[in-house]
Amino acid sequence: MSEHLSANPLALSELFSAPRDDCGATVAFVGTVRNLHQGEAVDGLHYSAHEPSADAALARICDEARARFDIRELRILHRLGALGIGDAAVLLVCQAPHREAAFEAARWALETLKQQVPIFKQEHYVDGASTWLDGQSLVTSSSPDS
Amino acid sequence: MSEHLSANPLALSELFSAPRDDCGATVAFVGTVRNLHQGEAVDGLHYSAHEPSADAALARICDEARARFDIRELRILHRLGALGIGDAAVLLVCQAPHREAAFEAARWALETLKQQVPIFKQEHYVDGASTWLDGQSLVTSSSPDS
Amino acid sequence: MTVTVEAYGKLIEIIPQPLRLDLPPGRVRDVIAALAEQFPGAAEDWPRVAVARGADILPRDAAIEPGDVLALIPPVGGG
Amino acid sequence: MTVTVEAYGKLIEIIPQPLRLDLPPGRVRDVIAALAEQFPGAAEDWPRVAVARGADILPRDAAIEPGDVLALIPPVGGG
Repeated sequence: MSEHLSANPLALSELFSAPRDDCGATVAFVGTVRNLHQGEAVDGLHYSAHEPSADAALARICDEARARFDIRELRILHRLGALGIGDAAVLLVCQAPHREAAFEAARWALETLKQQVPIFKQEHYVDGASTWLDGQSLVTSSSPDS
Repeated sequence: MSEHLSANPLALSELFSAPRDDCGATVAFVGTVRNLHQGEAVDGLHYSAHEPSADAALARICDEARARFDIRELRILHRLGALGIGDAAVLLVCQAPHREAAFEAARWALETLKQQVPIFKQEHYVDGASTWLDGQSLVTSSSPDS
Repeated sequence: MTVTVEAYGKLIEIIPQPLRLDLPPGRVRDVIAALAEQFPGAAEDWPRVAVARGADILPRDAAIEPGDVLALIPPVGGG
Repeated sequence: MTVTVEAYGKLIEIIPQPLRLDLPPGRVRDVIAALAEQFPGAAEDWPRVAVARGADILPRDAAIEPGDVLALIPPVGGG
Protein backbone atom coordinates (compact mmCIF):
# COMPACT_ATOMS: atom_id res chain seq x y z
CA MET A 1 0.00 0.00 0.00
CA SER A 2 2.38 2.70 1.24
CA GLU A 3 5.37 2.87 3.53
CA HIS A 4 3.47 4.05 6.60
CA LEU A 5 -0.02 2.67 5.98
CA SER A 6 -1.13 -0.94 6.15
CA ALA A 7 -4.38 -2.73 5.43
CA ASN A 8 -3.13 -5.76 7.35
CA PRO A 9 -2.90 -6.35 11.11
CA LEU A 10 0.10 -4.61 12.61
CA ALA A 11 2.86 -6.44 14.46
CA LEU A 12 5.44 -4.53 16.47
CA SER A 13 8.13 -6.83 15.12
CA GLU A 14 7.71 -5.10 11.75
CA LEU A 15 9.14 -1.92 13.25
CA PHE A 16 11.62 -3.25 15.80
CA SER A 17 15.00 -3.52 14.26
CA ALA A 18 18.15 -4.58 16.08
CA PRO A 19 19.14 -1.98 18.65
CA ARG A 20 21.70 0.49 17.37
CA ASP A 21 25.08 0.51 19.13
CA ASP A 22 24.86 4.28 19.57
CA CYS A 23 21.41 4.15 21.19
CA GLY A 24 20.61 3.30 24.80
CA ALA A 25 16.84 3.78 24.58
CA THR A 26 14.07 2.29 22.49
CA VAL A 27 10.52 3.52 23.08
CA ALA A 28 7.63 1.71 21.40
CA PHE A 29 3.98 2.71 21.35
CA VAL A 30 0.98 0.64 20.33
CA GLY A 31 -2.39 2.34 20.05
CA THR A 32 -5.22 -0.18 20.25
CA VAL A 33 -8.99 0.04 19.90
CA ARG A 34 -10.64 0.54 23.28
CA ASN A 35 -14.04 -0.85 24.20
CA LEU A 36 -15.26 2.56 25.36
CA HIS A 37 -15.19 6.07 23.89
CA GLN A 38 -16.68 8.98 25.81
CA GLY A 39 -18.98 6.61 27.66
CA GLU A 40 -20.23 4.71 24.60
CA ALA A 41 -19.59 0.98 24.20
CA VAL A 42 -17.49 0.58 21.05
CA ASP A 43 -17.84 -2.40 18.74
CA GLY A 44 -15.11 -1.51 16.26
CA LEU A 45 -13.54 1.18 14.10
CA HIS A 46 -12.97 1.81 10.46
CA TYR A 47 -9.95 3.86 9.41
CA SER A 48 -9.64 5.30 5.93
CA ALA A 49 -7.08 7.67 4.50
CA HIS A 50 -6.22 9.83 1.56
CA GLU A 51 -3.20 7.67 1.03
CA PRO A 52 -0.88 9.92 -1.02
CA SER A 53 -1.05 12.82 1.44
CA ALA A 54 -1.31 10.61 4.53
CA ASP A 55 1.80 8.63 3.64
CA ALA A 56 3.67 11.85 2.85
CA ALA A 57 2.56 13.43 6.11
CA LEU A 58 3.74 10.41 8.12
CA ALA A 59 7.11 10.46 6.34
CA ARG A 60 7.40 14.19 7.10
CA ILE A 61 6.65 13.61 10.79
CA CYS A 62 9.40 10.97 10.99
CA ASP A 63 11.88 13.29 9.28
CA GLU A 64 10.92 16.28 11.39
CA ALA A 65 11.17 14.26 14.61
CA ARG A 66 14.73 13.26 13.67
CA ALA A 67 15.53 16.95 13.13
CA ARG A 68 13.85 18.27 16.30
CA PHE A 69 14.98 15.65 18.83
CA ASP A 70 18.27 13.90 19.56
CA ILE A 71 17.06 10.58 18.17
CA ARG A 72 18.47 8.25 15.52
CA GLU A 73 15.40 6.42 14.30
CA LEU A 74 11.65 6.92 14.34
CA ARG A 75 9.18 4.72 12.50
CA ILE A 76 5.40 4.87 12.34
CA LEU A 77 2.87 2.48 10.87
CA HIS A 78 -0.88 3.21 10.78
CA ARG A 79 -3.55 0.61 10.17
CA LEU A 80 -6.40 1.15 7.69
CA GLY A 81 -9.66 -0.77 7.31
CA ALA A 82 -11.92 -2.47 9.85
CA LEU A 83 -10.55 -2.97 13.36
CA GLY A 84 -12.03 -4.80 16.35
CA ILE A 85 -11.48 -4.14 20.05
CA GLY A 86 -7.82 -4.68 20.96
CA ASP A 87 -6.57 -4.39 17.37
CA ALA A 88 -3.56 -2.15 16.84
CA ALA A 89 -4.34 1.13 15.06
CA VAL A 90 -0.90 2.69 15.19
CA LEU A 91 2.63 1.53 15.96
CA LEU A 92 5.61 3.73 16.66
CA VAL A 93 9.20 2.82 17.49
CA CYS A 94 11.87 5.37 18.38
CA GLN A 95 15.56 4.82 19.11
CA ALA A 96 17.77 7.44 20.75
CA PRO A 97 21.04 7.66 22.66
CA HIS A 98 19.10 8.67 25.81
CA ARG A 99 15.59 7.94 27.00
CA GLU A 100 14.36 11.52 27.50
CA ALA A 101 14.61 12.34 23.79
CA ALA A 102 13.12 8.98 22.81
CA PHE A 103 10.03 9.60 24.97
CA GLU A 104 9.66 13.22 23.88
CA ALA A 105 9.96 12.42 20.19
CA ALA A 106 7.44 9.57 20.49
CA ARG A 107 4.87 11.78 22.19
CA TRP A 108 5.43 14.65 19.78
CA ALA A 109 5.06 12.34 16.76
CA LEU A 110 1.80 10.83 18.03
CA GLU A 111 0.35 14.25 18.83
CA THR A 112 1.37 15.57 15.42
CA LEU A 113 -0.01 12.48 13.69
CA LYS A 114 -3.44 13.21 15.17
CA GLN A 115 -3.26 16.82 13.99
CA GLN A 116 -1.81 16.51 10.51
CA VAL A 117 -2.35 13.16 8.82
CA PRO A 118 -5.35 12.69 6.46
CA ILE A 119 -6.75 9.65 8.24
CA PHE A 120 -10.46 9.42 9.07
CA LYS A 121 -12.01 7.40 11.86
CA GLN A 122 -15.51 6.00 11.85
CA GLU A 123 -16.55 4.49 15.16
CA HIS A 124 -19.14 1.70 15.36
CA TYR A 125 -21.02 1.25 18.61
CA VAL A 126 -22.48 -1.81 20.27
CA ASP A 127 -25.98 -0.31 19.91
CA GLY A 128 -25.62 -0.30 16.10
CA ALA A 129 -24.98 3.43 15.64
CA SER A 130 -21.83 4.81 14.08
CA THR A 131 -20.10 8.20 13.91
CA TRP A 132 -17.38 9.86 11.93
CA LEU A 133 -15.19 11.36 14.62
CA ASP A 134 -14.45 15.04 14.27
CA GLY A 135 -10.84 16.16 14.25
CA GLN A 136 -8.41 18.79 13.11
CA SER A 137 -9.03 20.82 9.94
CA LEU A 138 -6.06 20.98 7.53
CA VAL A 139 -7.27 24.18 5.85
CA THR A 140 -4.63 26.89 5.41
CA SER A 141 -5.36 30.20 3.76
CA SER A 142 -2.13 30.68 1.81
CA SER A 143 1.07 28.87 0.91
CA PRO A 144 3.91 29.15 3.45
CA ASP A 145 6.03 30.90 0.81
CA SER A 146 3.36 33.14 -0.72
CA MET B 1 15.74 -15.71 40.29
CA SER B 2 13.09 -13.14 41.21
CA GLU B 3 10.01 -11.68 39.59
CA HIS B 4 11.68 -8.52 38.28
CA LEU B 5 15.30 -9.64 37.89
CA SER B 6 16.69 -11.95 35.27
CA ALA B 7 20.12 -13.45 34.65
CA ASN B 8 19.07 -14.36 31.10
CA PRO B 9 18.76 -12.16 28.00
CA LEU B 10 15.55 -10.15 28.06
CA ALA B 11 12.89 -10.39 25.34
CA LEU B 12 10.09 -7.86 25.16
CA SER B 13 7.67 -10.68 24.41
CA GLU B 14 8.07 -11.79 28.04
CA LEU B 15 6.30 -8.60 29.15
CA PHE B 16 3.85 -7.97 26.31
CA SER B 17 0.56 -9.54 27.11
CA ALA B 18 -2.56 -9.30 24.95
CA PRO B 19 -3.87 -5.73 24.88
CA ARG B 20 -6.58 -5.13 27.45
CA ASP B 21 -10.00 -4.17 26.10
CA ASP B 22 -10.15 -1.18 28.42
CA CYS B 23 -6.77 0.16 27.31
CA GLY B 24 -6.00 2.18 24.18
CA ALA B 25 -2.30 2.68 24.81
CA THR B 26 0.68 0.42 25.37
CA VAL B 27 4.08 2.02 25.92
CA ALA B 28 7.16 -0.18 25.95
CA PHE B 29 10.72 0.80 26.82
CA VAL B 30 13.93 -1.11 26.20
CA GLY B 31 17.13 0.20 27.73
CA THR B 32 20.17 -1.19 25.91
CA VAL B 33 23.93 -0.96 26.45
CA ARG B 34 25.41 1.94 24.44
CA ASN B 35 28.88 1.89 22.95
CA LEU B 36 29.75 5.22 24.56
CA HIS B 37 29.42 6.68 28.06
CA GLN B 38 30.57 10.21 28.79
CA GLY B 39 32.99 10.04 25.88
CA GLU B 40 34.51 6.66 26.77
CA ALA B 41 34.23 3.68 24.43
CA VAL B 42 32.30 1.01 26.31
CA ASP B 43 33.01 -2.69 25.87
CA GLY B 44 30.28 -4.04 28.15
CA LEU B 45 28.58 -3.80 31.53
CA HIS B 46 28.09 -5.95 34.56
CA TYR B 47 24.94 -5.51 36.65
CA SER B 48 24.65 -6.97 40.12
CA ALA B 49 21.93 -6.50 42.71
CA HIS B 50 21.01 -7.11 46.30
CA GLU B 51 18.21 -9.28 45.05
CA PRO B 52 15.78 -9.33 47.99
CA SER B 53 15.59 -5.55 48.28
CA ALA B 54 15.93 -4.91 44.52
CA ASP B 55 13.05 -7.21 43.67
CA ALA B 56 10.92 -5.67 46.43
CA ALA B 57 11.77 -2.14 45.24
CA LEU B 58 10.78 -2.99 41.65
CA ALA B 59 7.49 -4.50 42.85
CA ARG B 60 6.84 -1.37 44.92
CA ILE B 61 7.52 0.87 41.90
CA CYS B 62 4.98 -1.10 39.80
CA ASP B 63 2.37 -0.87 42.56
CA GLU B 64 3.00 2.81 43.18
CA ALA B 65 2.79 3.62 39.46
CA ARG B 66 -0.62 1.93 39.30
CA ALA B 67 -1.73 4.10 42.25
CA ARG B 68 -0.28 7.41 40.96
CA PHE B 69 -1.28 7.21 37.29
CA ASP B 70 -4.42 6.20 35.41
CA ILE B 71 -2.86 2.99 34.12
CA ARG B 72 -3.97 -0.64 34.33
CA GLU B 73 -0.70 -2.52 34.02
CA LEU B 74 2.99 -1.81 34.48
CA ARG B 75 5.71 -4.44 34.35
CA ILE B 76 9.46 -4.10 34.71
CA LEU B 77 12.25 -6.60 34.17
CA HIS B 78 15.92 -5.81 34.87
CA ARG B 79 18.83 -7.85 33.60
CA LEU B 80 21.71 -8.95 35.83
CA GLY B 81 25.13 -10.29 34.85
CA ALA B 82 27.43 -9.50 31.94
CA LEU B 83 25.99 -7.52 29.03
CA GLY B 84 27.50 -6.60 25.67
CA ILE B 85 26.76 -3.57 23.50
CA GLY B 86 23.13 -3.65 22.35
CA ASP B 87 22.00 -6.07 25.06
CA ALA B 88 18.82 -5.11 26.91
CA ALA B 89 19.39 -3.97 30.49
CA VAL B 90 15.82 -3.08 31.37
CA LEU B 91 12.38 -3.69 29.88
CA LEU B 92 9.18 -1.90 30.82
CA VAL B 93 5.66 -2.28 29.45
CA CYS B 94 2.74 -0.09 30.51
CA GLN B 95 -0.92 -0.29 29.48
CA ALA B 96 -3.40 2.51 30.06
CA PRO B 97 -6.75 3.72 28.74
CA HIS B 98 -5.01 6.81 27.27
CA ARG B 99 -1.50 7.44 26.06
CA GLU B 100 -0.60 10.42 28.26
CA ALA B 101 -0.80 8.38 31.46
CA ALA B 102 1.02 5.45 29.84
CA PHE B 103 3.96 7.69 28.87
CA GLU B 104 4.05 9.52 32.19
CA ALA B 105 3.95 6.33 34.24
CA ALA B 106 6.69 4.74 32.12
CA ARG B 107 9.01 7.73 32.57
CA TRP B 108 8.29 8.01 36.28
CA ALA B 109 8.96 4.31 36.81
CA LEU B 110 12.29 4.43 34.96
CA GLU B 111 13.41 7.54 36.84
CA THR B 112 12.40 5.99 40.17
CA LEU B 113 14.13 2.73 39.28
CA LYS B 114 17.43 4.57 38.86
CA GLN B 115 16.98 6.29 42.23
CA GLN B 116 15.68 3.50 44.44
CA VAL B 117 16.58 -0.01 43.31
CA PRO B 118 19.69 -1.72 44.77
CA ILE B 119 21.30 -2.51 41.43
CA PHE B 120 24.97 -1.77 40.79
CA LYS B 121 26.58 -1.11 37.45
CA GLN B 122 30.19 -1.78 36.59
CA GLU B 123 31.24 -0.45 33.21
CA HIS B 124 34.05 -2.05 31.20
CA TYR B 125 35.85 0.09 28.62
CA VAL B 126 37.50 -0.78 25.37
CA ASP B 127 40.88 0.34 26.82
CA GLY B 128 40.65 -2.36 29.51
CA ALA B 129 39.70 -0.09 32.41
CA SER B 130 36.51 -0.49 34.39
CA THR B 131 34.50 1.63 36.83
CA TRP B 132 31.72 1.16 39.32
CA LEU B 133 29.32 3.92 38.40
CA ASP B 134 28.25 6.22 41.18
CA GLY B 135 24.56 6.68 41.85
CA GLN B 136 21.96 7.52 44.42
CA SER B 137 22.52 6.78 48.11
CA LEU B 138 19.66 4.96 49.84
CA VAL B 139 20.64 6.16 53.32
CA THR B 140 17.81 7.52 55.45
CA SER B 141 18.32 8.77 58.97
CA SER B 142 15.15 7.45 60.59
CA SER B 143 12.14 5.27 59.89
CA PRO B 144 9.24 7.03 58.17
CA ASP B 145 7.05 6.27 61.20
CA SER B 146 9.56 7.09 63.94
CA MET C 1 -12.38 23.86 -17.04
CA THR C 2 -13.11 20.45 -15.60
CA VAL C 3 -11.70 18.93 -12.43
CA THR C 4 -12.35 15.61 -10.75
CA VAL C 5 -13.29 15.68 -7.09
CA GLU C 6 -12.77 12.71 -4.77
CA ALA C 7 -14.46 12.57 -1.37
CA TYR C 8 -12.81 11.18 1.81
CA GLY C 9 -13.97 10.51 5.33
CA LYS C 10 -17.52 11.50 6.12
CA LEU C 11 -17.83 13.36 2.80
CA ILE C 12 -18.30 10.04 1.01
CA GLU C 13 -21.82 10.07 2.47
CA ILE C 14 -22.65 13.43 0.87
CA ILE C 15 -20.77 13.62 -2.41
CA PRO C 16 -21.49 11.11 -5.19
CA GLN C 17 -18.40 9.47 -6.69
CA PRO C 18 -16.86 10.13 -9.12
CA LEU C 19 -17.72 13.82 -9.29
CA ARG C 20 -16.73 16.07 -12.20
CA LEU C 21 -16.95 19.80 -11.68
CA ASP C 22 -17.08 22.38 -14.48
CA LEU C 23 -15.92 25.75 -13.30
CA PRO C 24 -14.08 28.84 -14.53
CA PRO C 25 -10.30 28.98 -13.95
CA GLY C 26 -9.71 29.76 -10.30
CA ARG C 27 -8.30 28.75 -6.95
CA VAL C 28 -9.02 26.18 -4.29
CA ARG C 29 -11.42 28.57 -2.58
CA ASP C 30 -13.49 28.74 -5.77
CA VAL C 31 -13.77 24.95 -5.87
CA ILE C 32 -14.94 24.91 -2.26
CA ALA C 33 -17.47 27.68 -3.02
CA ALA C 34 -18.85 25.69 -5.97
CA LEU C 35 -19.16 22.56 -3.84
CA ALA C 36 -20.83 24.49 -1.02
CA GLU C 37 -23.44 25.71 -3.48
CA GLN C 38 -23.98 22.24 -4.94
CA PHE C 39 -24.01 20.45 -1.56
CA PRO C 40 -25.55 22.89 0.91
CA GLY C 41 -26.33 20.01 3.29
CA ALA C 42 -22.71 20.10 4.45
CA ALA C 43 -22.68 23.90 4.70
CA GLU C 44 -21.14 24.15 8.16
CA ASP C 45 -18.38 21.75 7.15
CA TRP C 46 -17.02 23.37 3.99
CA PRO C 47 -14.83 25.99 5.72
CA ARG C 48 -13.02 23.11 7.44
CA VAL C 49 -12.60 20.88 4.36
CA ALA C 50 -9.07 20.93 2.93
CA VAL C 51 -8.13 20.03 -0.63
CA ALA C 52 -5.24 17.77 -1.61
CA ARG C 53 -3.63 17.26 -5.01
CA GLY C 54 -1.47 14.16 -4.96
CA ALA C 55 0.53 14.20 -1.73
CA ASP C 56 0.10 17.96 -1.20
CA ILE C 57 -2.50 19.73 0.89
CA LEU C 58 -3.26 22.91 -1.06
CA PRO C 59 -3.78 26.29 0.58
CA ARG C 60 -7.03 28.10 -0.23
CA ASP C 61 -5.23 30.46 -2.62
CA ALA C 62 -3.54 27.75 -4.72
CA ALA C 63 -4.39 27.83 -8.42
CA ILE C 64 -6.32 24.92 -9.91
CA GLU C 65 -5.37 23.51 -13.31
CA PRO C 66 -7.72 21.90 -15.84
CA GLY C 67 -7.81 18.14 -15.32
CA ASP C 68 -6.73 18.31 -11.67
CA VAL C 69 -7.80 15.43 -9.44
CA LEU C 70 -8.67 17.02 -6.13
CA ALA C 71 -9.22 15.16 -2.87
CA LEU C 72 -11.58 16.62 -0.30
CA ILE C 73 -10.06 16.18 3.16
CA PRO C 74 -12.45 16.72 6.07
CA PRO C 75 -11.00 17.21 9.57
CA VAL C 76 -8.49 14.44 10.31
CA GLY C 77 -8.13 12.20 13.35
CA GLY C 78 -5.86 9.20 13.04
CA GLY C 79 -4.07 7.43 15.85
CA MET D 1 26.68 -9.62 69.62
CA THR D 2 27.64 -11.00 66.23
CA VAL D 3 26.21 -9.97 62.85
CA THR D 4 27.08 -11.09 59.34
CA VAL D 5 27.87 -8.39 56.79
CA GLU D 6 27.53 -8.92 53.04
CA ALA D 7 29.08 -6.49 50.57
CA TYR D 8 27.44 -5.41 47.29
CA GLY D 9 28.52 -3.30 44.36
CA LYS D 10 31.94 -1.75 44.60
CA LEU D 11 32.20 -2.70 48.27
CA ILE D 12 33.05 -6.28 47.25
CA GLU D 13 36.49 -4.92 46.34
CA ILE D 14 37.07 -3.59 49.86
CA ILE D 15 35.33 -5.91 52.27
CA PRO D 16 36.39 -9.55 52.55
CA GLN D 17 33.53 -12.04 52.36
CA PRO D 18 32.04 -13.42 54.50
CA LEU D 19 32.55 -10.83 57.25
CA ARG D 20 31.48 -11.36 60.87
CA LEU D 21 31.38 -8.34 63.12
CA ASP D 22 31.38 -8.46 66.90
CA LEU D 23 29.89 -5.34 68.41
CA PRO D 24 27.84 -4.19 71.36
CA PRO D 25 24.04 -4.03 70.92
CA GLY D 26 23.24 -0.99 68.82
CA ARG D 27 21.77 0.52 65.70
CA VAL D 28 22.61 0.63 62.01
CA ARG D 29 24.72 3.73 62.53
CA ASP D 30 26.89 1.80 65.00
CA VAL D 31 27.50 -0.95 62.45
CA ILE D 32 28.53 1.67 59.90
CA ALA D 33 30.83 3.33 62.43
CA ALA D 34 32.48 -0.01 63.20
CA LEU D 35 32.99 -0.71 59.50
CA ALA D 36 34.38 2.79 58.90
CA GLU D 37 36.97 2.14 61.60
CA GLN D 38 37.86 -1.30 60.25
CA PHE D 39 37.95 -0.17 56.57
CA PRO D 40 39.15 3.44 56.59
CA GLY D 41 40.08 3.15 52.89
CA ALA D 42 36.39 3.67 52.01
CA ALA D 43 36.01 6.53 54.51
CA GLU D 44 34.34 8.97 52.17
CA ASP D 45 31.83 6.31 51.07
CA TRP D 46 30.46 5.14 54.43
CA PRO D 47 28.00 8.01 54.95
CA ARG D 48 26.38 7.00 51.63
CA VAL D 49 26.26 3.23 52.23
CA ALA D 50 22.81 1.96 53.19
CA VAL D 51 22.10 -1.26 55.06
CA ALA D 52 19.46 -3.80 54.08
CA ARG D 53 18.06 -6.68 56.10
CA GLY D 54 16.15 -9.04 53.84
CA ALA D 55 14.04 -6.93 51.47
CA ASP D 56 14.12 -3.87 53.75
CA ILE D 57 16.48 -0.92 53.59
CA LEU D 58 17.04 0.03 57.22
CA PRO D 59 17.19 3.62 58.43
CA ARG D 60 20.31 4.62 60.40
CA ASP D 61 18.42 4.46 63.70
CA ALA D 62 17.04 0.92 63.22
CA ALA D 63 18.03 -1.52 65.97
CA ILE D 64 20.26 -4.45 65.06
CA GLU D 65 19.58 -7.90 66.47
CA PRO D 66 22.15 -10.60 67.23
CA GLY D 67 22.57 -12.91 64.23
CA ASP D 68 21.31 -10.34 61.71
CA VAL D 69 22.53 -10.73 58.14
CA LEU D 70 23.11 -7.18 56.89
CA ALA D 71 23.69 -6.19 53.28
CA LEU D 72 25.83 -3.14 52.56
CA ILE D 73 24.22 -1.17 49.73
CA PRO D 74 26.45 1.48 48.10
CA PRO D 75 24.81 4.14 45.90
CA VAL D 76 22.52 2.47 43.36
CA GLY D 77 22.25 2.98 39.63
CA GLY D 78 20.24 0.48 37.65
CA GLY D 79 18.52 1.06 34.33
